[in-house]
Amino acid sequence: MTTLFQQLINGLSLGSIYALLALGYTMVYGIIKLINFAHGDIYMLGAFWGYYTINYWHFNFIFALLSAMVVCAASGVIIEYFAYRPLRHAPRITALITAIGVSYFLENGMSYLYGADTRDFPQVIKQVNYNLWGVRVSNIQILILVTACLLMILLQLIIKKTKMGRAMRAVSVDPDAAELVGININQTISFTFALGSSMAGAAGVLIGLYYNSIDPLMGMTPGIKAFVAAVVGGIGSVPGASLGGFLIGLLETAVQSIGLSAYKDAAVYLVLIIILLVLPSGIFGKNVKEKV
Amino acid sequence: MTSLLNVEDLVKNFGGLTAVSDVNMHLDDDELVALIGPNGAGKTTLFNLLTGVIVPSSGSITFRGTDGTISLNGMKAYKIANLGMARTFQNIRLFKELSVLDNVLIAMTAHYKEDFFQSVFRLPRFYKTESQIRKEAIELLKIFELQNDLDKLAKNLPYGIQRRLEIVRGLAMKPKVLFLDEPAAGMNPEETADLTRLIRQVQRDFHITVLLIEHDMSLVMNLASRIYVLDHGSLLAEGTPTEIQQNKAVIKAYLGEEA
Amino acid sequence: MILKANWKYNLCWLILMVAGFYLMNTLILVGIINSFLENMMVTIGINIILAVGLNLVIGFAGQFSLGHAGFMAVGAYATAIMISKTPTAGTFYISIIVGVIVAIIAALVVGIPTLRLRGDYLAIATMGAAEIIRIIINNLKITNGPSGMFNIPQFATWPVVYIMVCVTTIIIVNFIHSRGGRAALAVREDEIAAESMGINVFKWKLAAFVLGAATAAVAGSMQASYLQTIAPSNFNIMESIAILIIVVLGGVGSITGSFVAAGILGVVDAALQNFGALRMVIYALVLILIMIFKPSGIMGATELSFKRLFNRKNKKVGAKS
Amino acid sequence: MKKSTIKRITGFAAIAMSAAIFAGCTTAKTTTQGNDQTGNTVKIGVNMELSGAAGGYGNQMKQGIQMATKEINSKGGVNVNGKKKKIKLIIKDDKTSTSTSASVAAQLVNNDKVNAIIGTATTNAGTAAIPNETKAKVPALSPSATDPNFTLQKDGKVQPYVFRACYQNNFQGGTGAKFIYNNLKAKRVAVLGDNSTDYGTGLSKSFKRQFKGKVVDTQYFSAGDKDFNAILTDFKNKKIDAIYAPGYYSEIGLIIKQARQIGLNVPIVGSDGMADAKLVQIAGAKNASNIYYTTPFSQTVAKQNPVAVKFMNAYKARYHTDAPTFSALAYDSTYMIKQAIENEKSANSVKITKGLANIKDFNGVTGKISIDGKHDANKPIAVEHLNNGKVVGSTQIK
Repeated sequence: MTTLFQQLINGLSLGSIYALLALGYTMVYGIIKLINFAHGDIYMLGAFWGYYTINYWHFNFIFALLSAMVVCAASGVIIEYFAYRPLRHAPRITALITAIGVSYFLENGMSYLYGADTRDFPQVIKQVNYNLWGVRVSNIQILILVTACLLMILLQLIIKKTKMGRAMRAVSVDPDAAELVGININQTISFTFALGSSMAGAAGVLIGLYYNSIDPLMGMTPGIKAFVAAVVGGIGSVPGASLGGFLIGLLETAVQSIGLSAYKDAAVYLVLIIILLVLPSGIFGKNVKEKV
Repeated sequence: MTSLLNVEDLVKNFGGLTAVSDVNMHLDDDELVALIGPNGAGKTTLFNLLTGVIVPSSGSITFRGTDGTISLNGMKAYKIANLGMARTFQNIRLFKELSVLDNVLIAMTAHYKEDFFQSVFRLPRFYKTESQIRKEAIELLKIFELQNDLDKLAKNLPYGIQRRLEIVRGLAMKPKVLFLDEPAAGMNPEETADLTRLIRQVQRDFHITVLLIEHDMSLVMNLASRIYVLDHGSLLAEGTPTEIQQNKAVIKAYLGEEA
Repeated sequence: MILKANWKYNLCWLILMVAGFYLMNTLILVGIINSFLENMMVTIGINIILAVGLNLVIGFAGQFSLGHAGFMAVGAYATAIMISKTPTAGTFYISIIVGVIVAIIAALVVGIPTLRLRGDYLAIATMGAAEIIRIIINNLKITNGPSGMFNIPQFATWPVVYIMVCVTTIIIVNFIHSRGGRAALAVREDEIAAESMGINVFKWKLAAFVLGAATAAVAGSMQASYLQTIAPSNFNIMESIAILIIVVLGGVGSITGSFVAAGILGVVDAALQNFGALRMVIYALVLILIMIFKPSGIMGATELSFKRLFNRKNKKVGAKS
Repeated sequence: MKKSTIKRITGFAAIAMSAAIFAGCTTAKTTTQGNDQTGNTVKIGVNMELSGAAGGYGNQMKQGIQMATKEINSKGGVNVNGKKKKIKLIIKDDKTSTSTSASVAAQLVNNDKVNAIIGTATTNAGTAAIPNETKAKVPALSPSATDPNFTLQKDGKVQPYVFRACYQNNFQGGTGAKFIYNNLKAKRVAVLGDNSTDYGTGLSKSFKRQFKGKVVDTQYFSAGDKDFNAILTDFKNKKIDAIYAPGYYSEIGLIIKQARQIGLNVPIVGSDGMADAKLVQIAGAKNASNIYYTTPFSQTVAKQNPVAVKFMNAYKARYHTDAPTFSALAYDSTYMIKQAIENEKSANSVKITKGLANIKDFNGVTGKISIDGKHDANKPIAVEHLNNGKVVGSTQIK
C-alpha cells in the first residue's frame, strides 16, 4: 500500500514536469497551430541560464528563476519574430520544419559553445525529504508540483480574465476577424510566445534543480513527451495540458513499476493513439467539424 | 412505381437545435424540383442529409436503385454518391489545384477499373482504359464548352466557369439525381441566364432528376416543375410554381408579417 | 492518340535512366567516383526512395505522416535477418519482398486506426506508431536488441540501389498518374467533395499510406545490405524528421523536388563532416533560411516533365510558322 | 501501344544486365596495398561522434586524441624507420549515425588517404565503417566500441583491420558479476541497464549470464531519461543486496542520487562508463557512497603509473577538470598507433595493422595493454570504490 502511494507520488512529480512543459506547447499551438519543436530547447536555455547565473553571478534561487523566465520569454519572442513570423501565411508544414531547424540550432549551438557534456546544477535549495506515513516526498518535488499548479491557474486567469487573454482567444479562433475588430495580431502572438517560453524557463530551472543534471540535448525527450501530453489533454486547452502531463507521468511510472521499463515509451505512445482514436482532439479539445 | 427518392419524417438535431424537422418529400424520375426558403431554413442541411454528409437523427430516406429500394440512412457518403447521386456545393468545392480534366476524371472514378499492376507498370490495358476514359471526359467537357481549358487549374477559372465545371463534374458521375446548391449565387443576370439554359440542357439531354436550391426566384420559376418551401427546418408548402407564388404562408415567410 | 504521344516521353525517361547509369558506371571505372562519392550517391539514392514514398503520402494524398522511419526499419530488419542466415543473392531479393509485405501489414495495422485522424494529430499518432515499432525491435532477441546487427552481407551494391530508385520512382509516379493517384489527389484537395464524388476517401488514403510504407521498406533493405550494419537508433523520430525535411525542402507534391533536395542535402551532409560540432549549427541555419526564403520548397509543386518541354517547343515552332 | 511496353521491358532488362556485368568490374578493381605514408606527415583519421546522441563522449575522445598528438608532435613526431614524421589529424564528425560513419570512413581512406583511423566511439557507427576500412586496408582502432562481436566477422574470424582499446562487454560484465558475488557477497541483485546502446544491454546480458547469485529483476532505461524513482521504488521492495547498473555517468549519477534519496542504500555497481568526475557531481558527494565500478583507469592505480599521472596532470592543466575515461582511452589509442608504426618501422596502413595486432605490454594510461588474437585489448581490470564521493579503494580482479 505504501509502495502504491509512493509510486503515485513519483508519478505526480514526474507528471508535474511534463505538465509544466506541455503548457507552453498548448499555448503556442492554440494560437498559431504550430508544433513548436523548439519549446523543449527553450526549457534547456532556461536551465543553462539558471546554471550560469547561480554559479557565476551568484544569483539566489528566486532571482535565477525569475530572470530565467524573462530571458526565455525574450528568446521565445525573438525566435517567433525571426523564424516563424515570416512564415505565418506559408504552408503549416513549412513552419514546422523551421521549428525543427530552430530546435537543431539551439541544441547544437549550445553544444558548440558550451560543450555537449552533462553538468551538475548548483544545489541552491537543500533537498529535504519528508516522511509521511512511510511515503517520501521531497521539498523540491512539492515545489515543482505547486509551481505547476500555480502557473496553470495563472495562465487560465490570464486567458479568461484579461484583455490580452481575450485577444489571444480571438486570434486563435479567427486571426482575420480578430484583426478586423482591432486586435494587434503580432503583439498578441508575441505575448503568447513570451508567456509560453517563460513557463519553459521556469521549468528549466526547477527541473535542473530537481534532477541536478543539465545538458544541451536535455530538451529533446521531455519536449516530445510534453507535446504528447498536450495532445492527449487536447491541444490548445490549458487544463488539458496539465491533465495530459499528469496522465503521462502516472502512466510511465505505472509501466515502470510493474517491471516493463523497456516498454515505457511504447506504452505512452500506445495510450496516445488509443485516446486519439476515441477522442480525436484529445480529452479537452474541441472537435471542429468542417462546415459544408 | 415508387418515387426515385423518398424522404419520410426526416429529423436532424444539432444538440438542442432542430435544423430539419419532419420533412417529407419525394423526387420522381426526370423532373426538376426546386427547394426554396429563407436563409437558415435548413436547405443545405437537408442536402447534406440526402447526400450522406451528415446522418439523420430520425426518419428515413430511401432510394430506388437498380435492384430494389435501398435505405440511405447511415450509409457512407461515397456509397450514396455511387448509387447515382451527385451534388454541387454552395461554396464551390472544386479540386482547386488540379486541372479541369482531372476534376472530371476523378468524378468518373467509380465508372472504370484500373488494376494496380496495370497502372504502375503501364501495361497495355492501362493505356486502353485511360484513353477511353479521357475521351469520355473530353466529350462531356465539349458539351459544356470547356474543351479548351483541359489543362487549366480549376482555381484559375472565372467564377461562372467554376460553377459550370462543378455541374459537369457532377454529371461525370453519371448520376440519377443531381443536387445543385445555389448554382446562381454571385452571378450577374447574364451569367444566370446562361446557367438557366445550361440546367435545362442538362435535364433534357441527360434525363436526370435535378433538385435545386436557389434564391433567384426568376430562375426557380422558370425551371422547376415542382417547388418545396422550407422554413425553420420544416416544410411550409409544396406545389407548382404558380401555386407557390400564390401561397399565403410562403409570401408571409418571405416578406414578413405585413404582407 | 494518347499512346503515341506517351511512348515518346517514356522513351525519354528510359534514355535518361540508362544514360545516368552508364555515366555513373563510367565515372566509377575511370576513378572519378571513388568509394566515398559512391557512398554519398548511394545514401542519396536511399534517401530519394524514402522521400519519394513520403511525398506520395504527404504531398499527394495530403496525409501528414511522421512515421516513415518505422516502416524503413521493418524492411531493414527483414533483409538483415534473412541474409545473415542465408547469405545468397536470391535470399536478398526475397528478403526485399518479405520486408515489403511485412511493412504493408504494419502500415495496415497502423493506418486503419490512425488515418481517421487529421493533420497534426495524424502526425503525432504515426510518430508514436513508428516509435512503438522501434521499441519492439529494440527489445527483441532476433533483432539483437540495441546492439543492432552487423556483418550483414553486402548485396545492395550501387547498381542495385540505382535500379531500386528507378523502380520505386516509376511505381509511385505511375500510381500518381492513374485512377488511384487521382483519387488520392482528390482526397488531398477536399475530402468532402471527394466523398461526394463517390470516392472512398479512407481507402485511398490507406492505399497511398501503404504504398509509401512499402517503398520505405525497400529503402530499409537497401540500407541494411549496403551499410552492412543496422541498429534501432537508426530509425528513431529524428530519422523520420530527416526524411520529412527532404520532402518539404524539395517541395511538397514535387517528386522532382524530392530528388533535388535529397541530392543537395546529401552533398551538404558530406561537406559538413569536417565541421565537427559546428556542422549541425550550419545545417540548422541553412534549413531555417531556405524555409523562410523559399517556403514552398526548392521546386514548389512543379515537376520536370518531358511532355511540357516538348509542348513548349511545339508552341514555339507553331508561333514561328 | 505494345511497342512502348516492350521497349520499356527490354530497357529494364538492359539495365539489369549491364548492372550485373559492371557490378563485377567495379568491385574487381579495388586491390590496393593500403595507404602509404607520404610527405612529412603520418595522417591519422578520426571518425568520431562529435554531434548527435553520443556527441558528448565523442568530444571527450577528441580532446584525448588532440592532446596525445600535440605531445607526440612537440617531441618531433613519430619515428618512421629512423625519420621523425609529424602526425596530421583529420577529424570528421559522424553524427552518431551509421550511414554518416560509413561515408566518413570512405572519405578518410580514399580522399584523405589516411594511414590509420581512430574511431568510432560507439559500436554501431563503428561496424558501419568496417567495410570501407577493410576495402582500403586501413586499420581502425576504436577507443570504446564494446560489443564482443565488434572485432569479429560473421563466421567468428577476426576482422583484419578492426581493433579496440577498451574491454569488451563479456569481460567487463563478467568481472562485475564476480566482484558482486565474491567480494560484496551479494546474492540477490537487480540489474538496471541502459537500453539505448549496445553498451548497457551488452553488459546487462553478460552480467546475467555470468552471475552466480540470483538476478531478481532486470529493468532498462534510455539515454536522456532523468526520472528513475518508479524503478528504484520497485527495487526497494524486492529485498535486493546490490544493483548492477551498466551505463554512462550522466544517467547512473541520477540513479545513484535518486536511489539514496528514497533510502535505497545497497551497493550500486557499474562499469567504466561511470568512471568520470561528473558522476559524483551529479549524484552529490553525500549520495555517492557504497558505489563500485569496473574500470581500467583507476585513479588510485594510476598514481603508481607514471604515464597516467602525466596524462592526468596534463589534462587538468589544459581542460581544468579531471580526465574522463573516454579521453584516456582515446589518448591511449593514439599512442598505440604510434607504437605500431615504430615497431613496424613503416606508416603504411597495412603495416600499421600488423603492428597493432602485435602490440604487447604497451604502457598506457589505462594500464598495460596487449592486443589478443581477437583484436581485443587485454589489460588489468580494477574495481574502484567510492565513499562520500571520494575514491577510497580499488580492488584488482583476476
